[in-house]
Amino acid sequence: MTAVLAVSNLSKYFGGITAVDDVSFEVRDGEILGIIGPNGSGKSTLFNCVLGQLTPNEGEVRVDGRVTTGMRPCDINRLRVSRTFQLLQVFPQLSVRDNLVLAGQEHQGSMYTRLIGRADAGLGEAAGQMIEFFRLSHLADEMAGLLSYGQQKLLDAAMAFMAGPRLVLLDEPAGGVNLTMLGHLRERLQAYHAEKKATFVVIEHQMEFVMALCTRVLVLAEGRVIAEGTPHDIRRDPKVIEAYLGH
Amino acid sequence: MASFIQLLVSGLATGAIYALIAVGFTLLWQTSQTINFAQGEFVMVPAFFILEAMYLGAPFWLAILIGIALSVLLIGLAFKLIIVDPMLKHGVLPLVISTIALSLFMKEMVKNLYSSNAQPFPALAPPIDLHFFGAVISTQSLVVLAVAISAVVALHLLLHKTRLGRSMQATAQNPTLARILGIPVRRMVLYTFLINAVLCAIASILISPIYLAKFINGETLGVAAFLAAIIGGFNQVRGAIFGGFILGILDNLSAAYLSSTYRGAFPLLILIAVIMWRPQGLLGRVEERTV
Amino acid sequence: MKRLAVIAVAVGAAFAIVVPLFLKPYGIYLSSTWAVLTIAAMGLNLTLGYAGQVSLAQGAFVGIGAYTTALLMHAGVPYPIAFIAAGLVCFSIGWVLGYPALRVQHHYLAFVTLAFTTLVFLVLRNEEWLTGGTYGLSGIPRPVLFGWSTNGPVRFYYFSLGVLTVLATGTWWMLRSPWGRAFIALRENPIRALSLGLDTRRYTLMAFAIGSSIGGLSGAVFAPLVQYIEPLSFALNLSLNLLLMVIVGGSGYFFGPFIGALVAVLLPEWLRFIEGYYLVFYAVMVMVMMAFCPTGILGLVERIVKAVSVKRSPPQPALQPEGTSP
Amino acid sequence: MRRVGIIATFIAAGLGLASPAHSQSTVYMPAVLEESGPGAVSGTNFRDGLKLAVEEINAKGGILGKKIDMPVFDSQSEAGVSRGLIQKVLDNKPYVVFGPVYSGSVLVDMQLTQAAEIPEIVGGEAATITMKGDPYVFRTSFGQQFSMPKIANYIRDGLKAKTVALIWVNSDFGKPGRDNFLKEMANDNIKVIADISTELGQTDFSADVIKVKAANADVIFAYVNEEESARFLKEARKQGITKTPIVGETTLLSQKVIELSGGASEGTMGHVALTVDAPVPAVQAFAERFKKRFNYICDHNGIKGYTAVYFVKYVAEKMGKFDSKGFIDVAHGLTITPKDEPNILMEVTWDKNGDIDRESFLGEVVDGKQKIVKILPKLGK
Repeated sequence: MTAVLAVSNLSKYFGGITAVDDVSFEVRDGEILGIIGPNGSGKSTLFNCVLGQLTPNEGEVRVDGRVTTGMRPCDINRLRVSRTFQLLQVFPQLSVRDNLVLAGQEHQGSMYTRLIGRADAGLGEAAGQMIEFFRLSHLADEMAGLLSYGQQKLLDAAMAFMAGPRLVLLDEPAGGVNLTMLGHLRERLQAYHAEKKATFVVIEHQMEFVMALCTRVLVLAEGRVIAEGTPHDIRRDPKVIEAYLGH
Repeated sequence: MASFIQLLVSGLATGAIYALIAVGFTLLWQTSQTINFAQGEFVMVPAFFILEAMYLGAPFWLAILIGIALSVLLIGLAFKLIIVDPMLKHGVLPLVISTIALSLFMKEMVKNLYSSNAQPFPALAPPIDLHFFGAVISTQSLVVLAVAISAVVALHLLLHKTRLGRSMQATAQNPTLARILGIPVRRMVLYTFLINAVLCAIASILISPIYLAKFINGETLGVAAFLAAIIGGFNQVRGAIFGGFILGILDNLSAAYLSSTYRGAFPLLILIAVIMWRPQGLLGRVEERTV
Repeated sequence: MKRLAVIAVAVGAAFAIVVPLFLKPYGIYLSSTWAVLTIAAMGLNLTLGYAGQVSLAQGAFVGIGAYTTALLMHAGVPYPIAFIAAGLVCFSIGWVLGYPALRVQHHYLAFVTLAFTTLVFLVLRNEEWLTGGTYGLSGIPRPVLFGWSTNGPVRFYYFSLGVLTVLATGTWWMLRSPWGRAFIALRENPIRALSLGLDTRRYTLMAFAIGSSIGGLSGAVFAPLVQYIEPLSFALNLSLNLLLMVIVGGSGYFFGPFIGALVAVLLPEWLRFIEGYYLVFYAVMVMVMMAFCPTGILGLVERIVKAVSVKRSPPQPALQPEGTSP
Repeated sequence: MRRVGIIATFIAAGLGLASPAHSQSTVYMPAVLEESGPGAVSGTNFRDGLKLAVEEINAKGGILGKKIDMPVFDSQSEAGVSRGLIQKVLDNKPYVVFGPVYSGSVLVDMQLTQAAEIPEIVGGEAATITMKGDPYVFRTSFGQQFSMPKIANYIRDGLKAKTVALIWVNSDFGKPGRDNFLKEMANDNIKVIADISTELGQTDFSADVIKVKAANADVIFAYVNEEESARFLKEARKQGITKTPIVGETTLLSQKVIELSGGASEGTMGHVALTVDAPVPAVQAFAERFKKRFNYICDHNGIKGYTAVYFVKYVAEKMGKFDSKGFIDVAHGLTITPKDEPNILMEVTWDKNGDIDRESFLGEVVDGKQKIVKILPKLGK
């Protein structure tokens, strides 16, 4: 069977700097792949190249065997591939519910049927369930901007799941989230993964989080893959330790 | 050929004025994101300060000093403290509206307090016409060119060669960092407003003998300043100067050789072209955007 | 909050309907002017307030709409068709003008549209064979709709009010549909919107095209209102005024333009008793307004209502620390 | 709720204004003029002319024992606004309406005053105004279809020119003038070898002067507003146009241009319909009064406004009552001589279209003063 996501020989330069250097990896159906690495090791750039926010200078990205390099983010998203961003990216002036509906609506019918169709594009229920699932019910009609950081992080993740994706790329979902919230988030992600058989790729610094969540880990340093394996092996891989401590 | 040179020369003289106005305009934008729709009126008004001073019996030189002082006070300090400061935190648009209202305010004030009629204005230099290569240029235009260029050069030196200037630039490029470096950001911003006021006053003194002093004059000048600033580069002093010259010359050439009814159109087309293909302006730096 | 809004709108609507009964022809003419400008500002509010695309071209579109209508009517085309044509012409031109917005934003976009406005003015003034140049176009008839003549101040006021109502309803429908959400997303965070499958390109162009076509339609009412059009009426000044209406009324609030237009039309009128200095006072009041309610009058109203309701009801859960969330 | 409150105040205010109380002891003769915007210069001149006349008349007890009530409304040089304001003043049943000066605005407002059967005394000079068969519109100066022939004759007979270079301002004042001028030139088969359009408020005339020079015509005809005239003349002299006669109509020879152009207007000549320098004692006395009252020298618009009021006064007194409909019957074909009404300043006749006929002048600027070289008789004679 083909990999859900296949990245081959991907490179991205900014002027002189090489942010991503000839990276190749595959993501198998249903796994949770963690990508770790010190700051500036090119993790986020890698995501941006995979999802079309940036166009790679070299290499190729395939989703279900279909080449997506050069496609616009919105078209890639329509292949049921969604993501979150490292920095918070919710829509503060929309209510929690609207944020979720928005996240799903573009997958309902065409632009014009949406214009004449129902206000919630028929997603009211799905949004409600998602709100339930992430336990945001009491905030459903608050402006997202009024939520606490951790709550917004939850919403951010929830939005990524709204369109029922089969591949989700999460960029530091745990970043800046306090411990209560962290456990909560991890447990929700696992629950979703179990329930929907979705495939995750997670960038994370918070080691505990990665080790607890991921089935396989990829280590990036200076834009290159320096190690790959189960959380268990990665932990005692000298290259990895060097990469972290060396900096 | 002679006529071509003539066009270039007059174009340069006009362009120098535009440059002066545009420079102040870009300064305000860089340090405080102020898009000043009253910039044209800022140039129109000082002439009337001076006329009033002379009317009250001050000699020309003194009147000029008074005019500059009043400009610094009113269209520099007062503008910054009363209009810009309360709005800064509210983003660009409300401030834009305020400056639009301000321009109406200034026009109407001048019209009501002084006169709706155009006023003659004493020249700095006796208008002697000098001939060369068949082209004529009056000493006035030369003075304009000289003063404008030296003012801009002085500003350039201030910004790049002095400590004060460098801290102003730092403020312009990254206020947060500047603050960390212990630069008194607010005062730096204030300085740019004062400098702008002085530049406007100078421009006013330079052009009024040729353009005459009239309450409505600011409208054309203001737009010209926008065009010059954008074409040259919104975030570069020398860009604005460059833009000013281009604009002045272009206006003359298009009026002479292309179409007089559409003379106003060509600078606009250039503007659009520049924005579409080189948004940072012909000499401008790229403003780095974060994804 | 919501109930209050509904009441306010209802009262406002009732007011708009009965107002001509108390006014002399001049007052009614002003009210019609208000309706026309509200339509135009409503279009701009869509482009600027919701989709966040700064445009200084709305006045130009009012002009294009007005000229299209006038020319077609002079050519003997029935008004309804001319009206629709005005909308379509502006829609397509607006669509094209949207392309720069895909490349540049904020003040750059503002200046592109500013340039466009001035170019339109030059064309209207210079192409005499078509637009009548500086002579303008006079003798534009008040339309007759299904045997009902809109001639006479009151009739025409109700006609423009009707157009306003229809267009407002349409706009409202669009804004409550997924499109409205998409426009706001566009304004707040295009990158994230893109990653959620929003075709930001398409929505940006749409925001421009629809906003412009609404501007054109207001022009289609403006022409028979004044019954004479000249290029100067559609120069940069109008665009700046419309921008002022949107911001003063409350950009991004559905009823912002209604209030903004009210201020822009009635305030100067109301100040005329000051004679010579009335525009000065007007300018000052606008500056004060911007300093004290930069989010516009409706923004202020909302703040006040919120403040009151918060005093009454206990603090929102959202404001509590997250730890306490179940 | 608050929103509605605001609306209420505004509407109320609008209402309050729609009906200013005017008593039995006054006659309501409002003016709608360009007090702000590009037309402000003409507008204010016209307004001050009106004011001076009204003050004089009211000081002497008004018209038929009634004081004149003449509020002035600012059209902001906008046709749409002026239409509204005309509507506003018509709501209060005026006897006559003064203004506006912008021809574009006049063309809109005429329709309303005609419908309301109220005479409108306008400052506009575009030929089209009196060609619409509107009996309620009256001019205060020559329409361009009368002034242009005069300038044309002068160019043909006085200057014996075969070719002319035309420079005009692309506004509702300059464009119709230019069109009429071209018509006349065609009739007299004089070639117009340069036809140069300039902008209102244009500051840099070097390109235009270069074109004029290149054309190298026998005569240069400049039809632009006062300060543009001054800028053009300065540039023209600078680029060495000294031999070719520069001809103008009214604006070019005005005192304002002479003052602004600082000597550059020396030697310019042309037709002057109304001028404070007319060799007529009454006119000069008026100019004195005007300067004393407003301390600036008024242009032809000032005279237009001033005489307009006395025109209305004369008609009213001739009828012995205030009757707007009756006004037009008396006024059409009416001739007023200084003997009948000294402050009409010069003998003047209104024809059936509301067009005006007066003596006018050929002038020339000699050592910084406008010198009248020839008096052109009324066309009627």
